[in-house]
Amino acid sequence: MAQLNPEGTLPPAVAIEEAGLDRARLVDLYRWMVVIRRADAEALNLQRQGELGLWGQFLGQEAAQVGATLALHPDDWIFPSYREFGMGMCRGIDPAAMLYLFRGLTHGGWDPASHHFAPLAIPVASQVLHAVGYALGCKFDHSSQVVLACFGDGATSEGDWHEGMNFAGVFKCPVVFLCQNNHWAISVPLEKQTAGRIAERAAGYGFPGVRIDGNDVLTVYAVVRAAAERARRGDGPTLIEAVTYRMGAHSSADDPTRYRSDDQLAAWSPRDPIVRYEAWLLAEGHLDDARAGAIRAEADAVAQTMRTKLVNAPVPPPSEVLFDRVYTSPSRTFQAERDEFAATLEPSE
Amino acid sequence: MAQLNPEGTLPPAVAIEEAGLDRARLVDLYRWMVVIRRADAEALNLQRQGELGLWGQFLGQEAAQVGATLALHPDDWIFPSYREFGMGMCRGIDPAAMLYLFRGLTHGGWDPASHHFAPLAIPVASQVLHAVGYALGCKFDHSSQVVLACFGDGATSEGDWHEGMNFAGVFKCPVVFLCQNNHWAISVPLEKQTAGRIAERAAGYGFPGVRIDGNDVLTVYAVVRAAAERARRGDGPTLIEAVTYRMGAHSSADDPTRYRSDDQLAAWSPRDPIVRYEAWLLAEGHLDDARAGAIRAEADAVAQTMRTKLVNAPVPPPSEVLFDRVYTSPSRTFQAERDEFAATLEPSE
Amino acid sequence: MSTVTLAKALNAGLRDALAANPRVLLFGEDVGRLGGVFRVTDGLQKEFGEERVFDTPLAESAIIGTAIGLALRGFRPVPEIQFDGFVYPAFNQIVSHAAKYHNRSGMALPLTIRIPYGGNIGAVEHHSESPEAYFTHTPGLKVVTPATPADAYGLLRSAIDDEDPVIFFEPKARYWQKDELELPVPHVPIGQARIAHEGESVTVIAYGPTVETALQAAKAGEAEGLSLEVIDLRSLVPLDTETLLASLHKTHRAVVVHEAPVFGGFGAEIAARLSHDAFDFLEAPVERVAGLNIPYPPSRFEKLYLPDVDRILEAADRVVAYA
Amino acid sequence: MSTVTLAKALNAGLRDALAANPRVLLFGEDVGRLGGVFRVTDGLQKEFGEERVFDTPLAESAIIGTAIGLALRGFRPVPEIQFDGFVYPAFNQIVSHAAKYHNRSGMALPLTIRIPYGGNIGAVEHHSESPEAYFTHTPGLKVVTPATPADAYGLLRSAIDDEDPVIFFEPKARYWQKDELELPVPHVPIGQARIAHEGESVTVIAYGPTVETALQAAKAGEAEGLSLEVIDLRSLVPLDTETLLASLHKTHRAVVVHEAPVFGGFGAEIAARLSHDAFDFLEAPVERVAGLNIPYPPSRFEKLYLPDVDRILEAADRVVAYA
Ligand SMILES: Cc1ncc(C[n+]2csc(CCOP(=O)(O)OP(=O)(O)O)c2C)c(N)n1
Ligand SMILES: Cc1ncc(C[n+]2csc(CCOP(=O)(O)OP(=O)(O)O)c2C)c(N)n1
Ligand SMILES: [Mg+2]
Ligand SMILES: [Mg+2]
Repeated sequence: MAQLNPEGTLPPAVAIEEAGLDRARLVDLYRWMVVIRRADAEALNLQRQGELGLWGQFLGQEAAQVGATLALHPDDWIFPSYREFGMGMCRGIDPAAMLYLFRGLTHGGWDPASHHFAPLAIPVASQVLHAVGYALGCKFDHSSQVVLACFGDGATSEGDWHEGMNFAGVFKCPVVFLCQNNHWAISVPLEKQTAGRIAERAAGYGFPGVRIDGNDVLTVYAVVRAAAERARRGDGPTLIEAVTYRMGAHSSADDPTRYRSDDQLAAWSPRDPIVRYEAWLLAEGHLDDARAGAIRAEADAVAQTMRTKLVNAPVPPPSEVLFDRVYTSPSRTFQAERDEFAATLEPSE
Repeated sequence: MAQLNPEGTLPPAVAIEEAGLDRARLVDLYRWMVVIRRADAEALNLQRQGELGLWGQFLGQEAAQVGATLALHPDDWIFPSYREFGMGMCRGIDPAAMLYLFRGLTHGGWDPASHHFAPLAIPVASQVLHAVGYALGCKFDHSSQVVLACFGDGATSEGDWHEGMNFAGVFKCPVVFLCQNNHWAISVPLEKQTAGRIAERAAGYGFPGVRIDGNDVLTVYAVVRAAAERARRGDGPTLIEAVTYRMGAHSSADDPTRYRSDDQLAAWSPRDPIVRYEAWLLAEGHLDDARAGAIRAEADAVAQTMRTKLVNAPVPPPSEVLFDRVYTSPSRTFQAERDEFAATLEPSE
Repeated sequence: MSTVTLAKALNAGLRDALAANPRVLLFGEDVGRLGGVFRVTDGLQKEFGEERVFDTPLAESAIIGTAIGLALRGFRPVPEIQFDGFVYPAFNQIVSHAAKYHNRSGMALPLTIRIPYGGNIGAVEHHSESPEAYFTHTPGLKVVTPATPADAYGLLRSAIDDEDPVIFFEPKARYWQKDELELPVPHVPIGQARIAHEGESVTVIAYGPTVETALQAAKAGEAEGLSLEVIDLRSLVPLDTETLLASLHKTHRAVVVHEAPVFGGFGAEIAARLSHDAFDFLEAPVERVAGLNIPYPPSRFEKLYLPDVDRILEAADRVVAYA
Repeated sequence: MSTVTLAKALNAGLRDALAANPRVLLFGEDVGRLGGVFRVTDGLQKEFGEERVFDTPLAESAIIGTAIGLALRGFRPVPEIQFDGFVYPAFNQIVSHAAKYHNRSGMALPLTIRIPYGGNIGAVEHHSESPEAYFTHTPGLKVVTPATPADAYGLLRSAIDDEDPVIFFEPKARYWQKDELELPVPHVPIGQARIAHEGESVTVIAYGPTVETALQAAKAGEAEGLSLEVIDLRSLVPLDTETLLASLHKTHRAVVVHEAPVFGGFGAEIAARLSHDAFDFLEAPVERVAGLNIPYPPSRFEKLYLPDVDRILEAADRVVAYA
């Protein structure tokens, strides 16, 4: 990572070389960015049409999410915040099933163990500790798996974030900390979140920190891969601050016009991760218009399938949803309460 | 603080010059160290004799406590942990009254507002946030008061510590963070507490951090004073890591022979803050044997007065202790509960 | 007289408190520029400036911990916790310090912690919790919750004026509920329950969001010839046992309603207390209508979890029919 | 058969659990080299190595949060919280995650959180708390507490074997209480109360540290011709209501005893439940003998705060005399 230039990017040739990227992989990075952006847009539509209770766009953060996920081995674990929908898709999770949560059908939606992708974590920064604990377990198991812990810039203010960083340093856990610094925590801008620099905090925990251009998918890929390999070698954690920008609202419940200017948004537009990367791929001849068109069509299809599945999603039986995943080994008393509840539903269930 | 040599000390001449110390003040630093060490020893005896339920020695940390306290203005606030008994003495709090807490007579023992000295805080690191909040209040009031936040090395692992550092940075609070890094958190040595260096963490919060010899009272005095003046000027917080050593047990309930070697203790003995400073004062002619003897006699007298007052301390009326400081404006219901309780005591109270 | 929502009444209460006392401070996540995710603090930063109403970094323990420090400095902080489910990171500061600081130090700790709480808003996990029982069991705190715009204003002013730490739970599902109201509302003391609807047969005890549900049940009950007396607690600590017992002397039957899980909920204290104090004149066991003993469910199922008119009426029927 | 203290029984339980399953891990502040501030983990690091029994940095939220991660990885973590009053920084991880992770993910979360709790040890502030009601009100957790060396061993083994998160409260004032015992103790299931002393007139319900106090009261009562049946709950969640009701069918009178403040304490749930379920055969109001509604007092005054034999007997007398 020594080759990072002051803007936090790697020259593409270096990134490709360091990360051993071939053309198929280069196109894959592009493909996933296009697909998840399309799904994101569709989810926002679904929310506006009343099919979802809430939606949290990740528009503008596709490079960070795709680059980081593809840089890992498939059995490395990811502990996401609530915004890593795109990462979940890259992990092969059915996007409709992921949306069930935002439709109010479930708190989960997939089996974390099959996808090595933990449940979305809503209490900010709380997942960092789970990631560190899981990574410590990988170490105890002498496993080659590593863990990616995801969080935003706002999360770095929480006590749990700090405690997780410190534990990871002390126990030299195989974990990569990925901060998607999108400059906002709802309405609070980065400069009111901290007077320091996020990446620089790593030194205080005894491991390296690096600030990178989070809108440059090649850099994200190469740097996360290097950090993951470092962790895999037993050399401990790395903190990566991927600088990006939240191009949308915090969530569908938010109104950013109350707190941010169009200017800032406009300033970030030219740094759109897909536009930038597409231009480069085309220029380098890794992509042509036909392939790009096919990818867009694929993205449309994915979005369409997601929509259809979502709007037709059956409502699971209430007793199951409410009672069947509270305890792994429920007591007699609890079962009795379940039965009592089920009895009150009899006609409808 | 640029003149700190690699061991974290200031040449005495520089310290004296920078801090504007005159001879009276130089002797005062010595006097307080002798007095609080003597009181500490007496408290340990009192504990062993069953007069206190618990005692937490601060043997070896006198330079940090005296140097820091005397460097402040008397109306600057100090937010101590449970180990800053010596600081409380320097603030003129009756040491016997402070011991009432360890005798089980009270949770407090003094009026924090008259001494600008907050109650001892037992939940580790929790007081850091109170200090930051108080400092923010000083800033809002355009006051010239600043705040000293005290904590140990172990405390730096807690979430509250981090949140306090970050708030202080963001709001540029007039606060000085003083870590007495005594190398131990009960049985856990520093290297198991963090893989980083405490002072280096300050950078990540946007303010300076400095690691100093916490057993050199002149350095502590000069550096805390400089940091306090910086805060007073409106330039924000400073983190000072005063490197020292816990020469005693964690508390009277602890048995350090289970986890630490005599060697380490022996290695620290020559760095005793009082012995070092006394030698220098004598050599420089700031102190002579007569004055030193008088100071020791004064310390004995203080300890004796403390003992006498403590062992004769009256037990305050239970209803008062239990009920009269729960609510500032108690409800009827609460008063009724108090009266009911008092009635059950009638014969004894 | 004008029509005011509960949210607007809170906003007015905050504005008037800020205007009345220069030591009152509002802060928390997104309360400044944005005006709060529910707009309860809308316009207040503009009006009172960034030193009176301000955004903090994202850290609940620090929000409460620094509020304690500010209170010691003589301010009257009114920190906001953005949602019920996010108060837990601040639990240590509330339980070990806010509740005990006066006890330990003798210093007053005027502090009002605002927490929007409760379900029924179709939200994702952690946004529909009713954590009041954690705080009512913590001596040193006062705990209040309004059910109407008038009480929202009045209780909030009383809380901010109080010299002790007050947990102020706002029933977020009722933020948009309206009332004809003249502001400022006269004094609403802490510790006094309100008879929200007079009745003869059963005392229904509710607070916060369930008061409206209980009133709907009372209305529905009237049609069936069932006369419910609805008591709005307003204050959980201190608890106005007198008003409850006076009502029970008349009805001899009680139903307690809240959203939190029934097991160990605040209803347990009320039921235990009434069963004890009214042992001689209770004609049926005290019934509790509350959340199920499970984590708050996904929103499509929340109606099945929460107390509703039917469950209240069924419980009322049970206590009336009891023999 | 040998004489074993409660602390020693816990130590044996941990040792046998570590030996029985290589996935069991012990960690927390000072549990390794030192063997815990109460020596409950004494010798275990030496025996099982630093990867099975280890010291952590000083951070309770991280202790529980990383335990959750380890449990997801297939370990069976047994983290220790050093004292009752220091569990609060971990409250968010326990309430928002340990209690809900299975619900959200379908993954099992075997996790035993050991917490020495309660007063009567002459300690300074924050070292004598009884926070059980905060956890019993949190669906998704199981909550147990032993009162004897045999149960200390047996319940601990059951907790560690359980697939769900269990809060394991250890009555620290009873650590040095002894019993004649053969280890290992056979299976003690979670969810089953124990009749600690049979009696006829009043059912005294206790758990953890107050069981011994209740037994002393029963003994003292015998001298006065008062026959107390003492029930040791052992498990607060799930609660063994059957055993309680069976006893009430015999005695018709109940007294609940615990150290936590009475207001909103776990006794409220028991009293509410029994007053409801036993409405027809209760002959006196259920009495609660518990801590006062104040912060835990300075230690010289703790005896006045805590339930004692006299207060239990007075309550028993009251319910017997009730007419
Ligand atoms: C503990 C906690 N406090 C508050 C919230 C409410 N909240 C949800 S997201 C958010 C901002 C998070 O900002 P950041 O960490 O930068 O992530 P981003 O949303 O930008 O991806 C807040 C305050 C929460 N979910 N959890
Ligand atoms: C939140 C919390 N957890 C645990 C404890 C128990 N405890 C008391 S002191 C201590 C070690 C503190 O070490 P450090 O911060 O280095 O301060 P020192 O005792 O060395 O002065 C521990 C673990 C506590 N008081 N508070
Ligand atoms: Mg952000
Ligand atoms: Mg230390």
